[in-house]
Amino acid sequence: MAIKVDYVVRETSTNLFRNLSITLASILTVMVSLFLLGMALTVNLGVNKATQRWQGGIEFIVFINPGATTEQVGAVDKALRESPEVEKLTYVDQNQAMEEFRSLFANQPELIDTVTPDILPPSYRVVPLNKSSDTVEALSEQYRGKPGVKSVVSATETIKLVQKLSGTLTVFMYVVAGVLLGASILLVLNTIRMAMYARRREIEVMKLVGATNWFIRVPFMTEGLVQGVIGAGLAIGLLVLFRPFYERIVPDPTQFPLFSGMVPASSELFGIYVVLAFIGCVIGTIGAGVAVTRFLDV
Amino acid sequence: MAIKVDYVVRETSTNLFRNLSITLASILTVMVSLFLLGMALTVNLGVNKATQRWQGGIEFIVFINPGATTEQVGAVDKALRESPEVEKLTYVDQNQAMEEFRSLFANQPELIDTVTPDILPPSYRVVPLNKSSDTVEALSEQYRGKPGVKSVVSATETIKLVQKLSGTLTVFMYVVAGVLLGASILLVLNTIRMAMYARRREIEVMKLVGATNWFIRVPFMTEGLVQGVIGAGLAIGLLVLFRPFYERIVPDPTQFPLFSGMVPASSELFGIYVVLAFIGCVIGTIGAGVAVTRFLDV
Amino acid sequence: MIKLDNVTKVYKGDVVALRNASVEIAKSEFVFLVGPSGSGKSTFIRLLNKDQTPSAGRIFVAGKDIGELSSWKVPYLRRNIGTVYQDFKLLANKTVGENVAFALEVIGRPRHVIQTQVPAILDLVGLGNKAGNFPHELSGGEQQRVSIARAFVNRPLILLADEPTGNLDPATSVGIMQLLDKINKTGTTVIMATHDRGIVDRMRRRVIELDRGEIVRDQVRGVYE
Amino acid sequence: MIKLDNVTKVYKGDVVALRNASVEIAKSEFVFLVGPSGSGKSTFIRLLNKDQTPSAGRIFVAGKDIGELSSWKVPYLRRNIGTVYQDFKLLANKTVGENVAFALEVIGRPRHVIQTQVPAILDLVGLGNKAGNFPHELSGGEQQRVSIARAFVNRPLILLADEPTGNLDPATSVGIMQLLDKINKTGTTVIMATHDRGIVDRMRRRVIELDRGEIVRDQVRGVYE
Ligand SMILES: Nc1ncnc2c1ncn2[C@@H]1O[C@H](COP(=O)(O)OP(=O)(O)OP(=O)(O)O)[C@@H](O)[C@H]1O
Ligand SMILES: Nc1ncnc2c1ncn2[C@@H]1O[C@H](COP(=O)(O)OP(=O)(O)OP(=O)(O)O)[C@@H](O)[C@H]1O
Ligand SMILES: [Mg+2]
Ligand SMILES: [Mg+2]
Repeated sequence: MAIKVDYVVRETSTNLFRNLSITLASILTVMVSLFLLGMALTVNLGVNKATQRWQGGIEFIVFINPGATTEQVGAVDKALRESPEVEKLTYVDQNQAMEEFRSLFANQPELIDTVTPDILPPSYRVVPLNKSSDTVEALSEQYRGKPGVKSVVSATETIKLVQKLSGTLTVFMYVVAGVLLGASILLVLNTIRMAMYARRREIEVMKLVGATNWFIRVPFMTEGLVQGVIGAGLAIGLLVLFRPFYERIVPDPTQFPLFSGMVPASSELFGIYVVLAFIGCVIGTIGAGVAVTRFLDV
Repeated sequence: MAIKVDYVVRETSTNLFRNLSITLASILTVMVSLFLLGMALTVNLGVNKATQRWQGGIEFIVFINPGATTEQVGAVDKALRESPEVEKLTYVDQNQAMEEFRSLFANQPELIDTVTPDILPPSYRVVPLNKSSDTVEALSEQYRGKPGVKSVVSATETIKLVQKLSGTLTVFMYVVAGVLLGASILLVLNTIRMAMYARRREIEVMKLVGATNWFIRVPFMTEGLVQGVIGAGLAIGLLVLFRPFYERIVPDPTQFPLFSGMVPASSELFGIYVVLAFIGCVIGTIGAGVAVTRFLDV
Repeated sequence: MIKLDNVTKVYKGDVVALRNASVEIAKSEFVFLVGPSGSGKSTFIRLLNKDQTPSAGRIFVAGKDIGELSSWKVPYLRRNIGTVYQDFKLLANKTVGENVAFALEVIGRPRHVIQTQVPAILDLVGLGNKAGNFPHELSGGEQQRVSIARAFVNRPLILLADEPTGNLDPATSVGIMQLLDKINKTGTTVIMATHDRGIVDRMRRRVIELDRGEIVRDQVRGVYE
Repeated sequence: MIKLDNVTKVYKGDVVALRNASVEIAKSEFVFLVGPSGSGKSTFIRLLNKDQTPSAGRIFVAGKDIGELSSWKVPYLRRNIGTVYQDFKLLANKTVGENVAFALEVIGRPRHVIQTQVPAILDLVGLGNKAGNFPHELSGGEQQRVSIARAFVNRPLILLADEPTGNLDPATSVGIMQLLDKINKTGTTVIMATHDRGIVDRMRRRVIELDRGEIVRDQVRGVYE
């Protein structure tokens, strides 16, 4: 049986407005949980980008002069490869360096345009066997000043700390966001259930007059969906509003150059927004779906 | 008119169980918001403790040898006081140092017992006029190795970063916790309102039979209070459970000595728990109070 | 006991349910309220326990102007007036026994009084075996009798009954009328709205007839029409 | 049209509301269901539209065993059966007009049909001016007439009426009975539970009498007792 659209629209909006305050509460919770999730995703993205060179235990990087001769490079290469203290070695050529640069400065396209791969230094990323700071220091010192080597950069205490803290922080935010997501599903579910409970006599009467279960269900389901979607929309709106603020609280890149990559680009954020919108729909649908099924089957 | 206790208990528990799922949702939200608030308070407490020596722009500390002669101390004192580059100078004597030590290691009383004020070095906390790292370095270098000076310690990049990040982080957590607290008041309010709405016919009938407003209200108010209290209890329980985990994610003090103070002592946590329990009661009472007032006055 | 002084009740949409009604009812009187559907009988009854407020005029119950009653005193007024509503108004989440007991709990009667009076009154209306059932588990007539039991259980001074036999068969109706008569004889003022010609004609009590909100007849020992 | 085959209905708590009832009702018949309060009249009616299911026995409506009906087909059964419930069962959050229209919306009638039929049927029961009111703004008898209008608005094959005149004065009752008679003459089977001796005795139709769940009398052109 075709349910008329205007009937559904009418019923849904009546219900939404009748229980305005509880509807608001569940929209708010959806919003907060999705906002938190969005923040966690953003921070995570930023930190991963900012520290991408340093992932996987890399303790120092040997940058090669772009103008170095093949022999010079060969010597450095050989020395690194044959060193018994190096556990793992990765070579990043100029094109890969360009890739990295591009992603690090995705929010500053004007910067990317001024750079071509041939001015970027290729580099060796070194994971040493022994990670204590003294031996790392001694090892990296061996390559500093070698012919063809532009510079040797070690992972600082700061970088390690940022990785650790932000790792902890994002896990924490994911957990909180996850709990809140659970809470919001529960809440949408309950809003709908309460709405149905408050109208249980009405529903009983509708059934006695010959309404099918779907005829009764659909407006309630739309109600849940609307709550999820509005909640997600508000969360995205908040994230957009919050972005300048976030960019401001990221430690000043001139003071901490490490953080220049922590400000994500619009395209990356857009991906996050799409994910949030999708989750909003899912929350609404699941919440309402469970509510109507459980209620009408009794 | 005296309302009988057994009547209130009976009605309240019936209501709580009748709407079990919505009751759970609002208890959960109260729990999450209070948990977050508790975490924020804990982290804040820890960071403040860990960085207390470095607050207010202090850039380096000159520790005096406990065995230094009066003349040696006088010379250092004079040099610091007369330096045109020092903006502010604070002297911390051995007793104050002991205080600081006590609060920093409040969670390790065995350590406190082994220390007496006379083995702790007194120190000068220096706020320089010019905060750029080069001049700070040069200035602090002047005192290193002077007679009577035990050591000179500068605020590292790490300390500054931790202060900045944790400041940002706790503000962020306070904001989220605040929003969630608002949401939980709204939620308790709405749970009670929905309960009253679902039972509006009953309430109308009760009034027609001669029940006073308070006779009708009290069970609903108790319901709100119970939700707030249970939510706070769960949040405190979670914080207790979470404590070992939190102590584990605090960066390893042997690697980052700065963080030894970030693990709060039980007595400090107890204060936080009391605050949370109180807030739980307030949430429940306000939520339910507003709900019953607004509903019955119509 | 009860006095209406030029009372008018206009509902929203200009429905005049009662127009310039002036009536005096003495203590211990038994009054039938008759008239076609929509003539204002229920309105008349609901004005007396302040379920509705008049648009004009004054209403006195036990010598007091109930229009002047502050709102926190209304429950105390209602405890002296037992009401059988046309739609019963039972508490859906309480059993029959609890519904009747509620009227006693509200006025703070001790538990042992409740435990003896409730079964007694339920037996009186023939529902001794339904005390543990919920209202939706009862037949229409049974629900109506629960409503009567609740209205009378705390021995009010005034009993308002809005078509208390509308859902009852003639035999049960006779039983209920005998009960109301007995209640009336103990000194309770009874006002009963009804459509039942047989009952009115048999009892021959004071009859007030309403038509489109106006009192068109007030007759001692009257008949239905 | 309707056939009960040895039907028994036992509610929880061993209340036997209907015991071994076997009845056959032909198309276009008009049947009165009488009996004292609690004798099983409402149960009889609620079994026919599957609001209740029998504990034993089989029920056929329009040739189909409704006990075999899968649950998603029940709404379609109910659309062919109009029911006037003893407690009206109106939708509290819809106006009178919307309540009646709902029975048409449910079966997907186009809007223009709804807009002509609803006012027509409301006029027929004398409530043309109350279409915009909510049920709680109506008198008891007016609510009852809304319920009758809703039950009949989609011209069902069968009309079940549970004490449709319980809240109506004698004059209005006569009007409603004339309406039911007219509906019956158009071919609709009408089953009506009632306490109203006058109506039964005047109409002289088939009377089925229940007593404590048993059919004690089934009489063509019968009287109330
Ligand atoms: N709350 C309300 N809002 C608007 N109109 C109302 C309200 N209550 C009653 N009415 C109207 O007032 C008039 C009188 O209603 P009342 O219930 O007093 O009639 P009644 O004599 O009890 O009728 P019945 O015998 O059908 O119960 C009716 O026309 C009714 O529609
Ligand atoms: N849902 C139920 N659960 C338990 N018992 C019920 C239920 N519904 C009805 N009964 C009982 O079944 C018996 C028959 O009820 P029914 O409603 O059929 O009577 P009735 O003839 O319509 O009476 P009335 O004239 O008072 O409306 C009654 O004793 C009633 O208490
Ligand atoms: Mg009435
Ligand atoms: Mg019945």
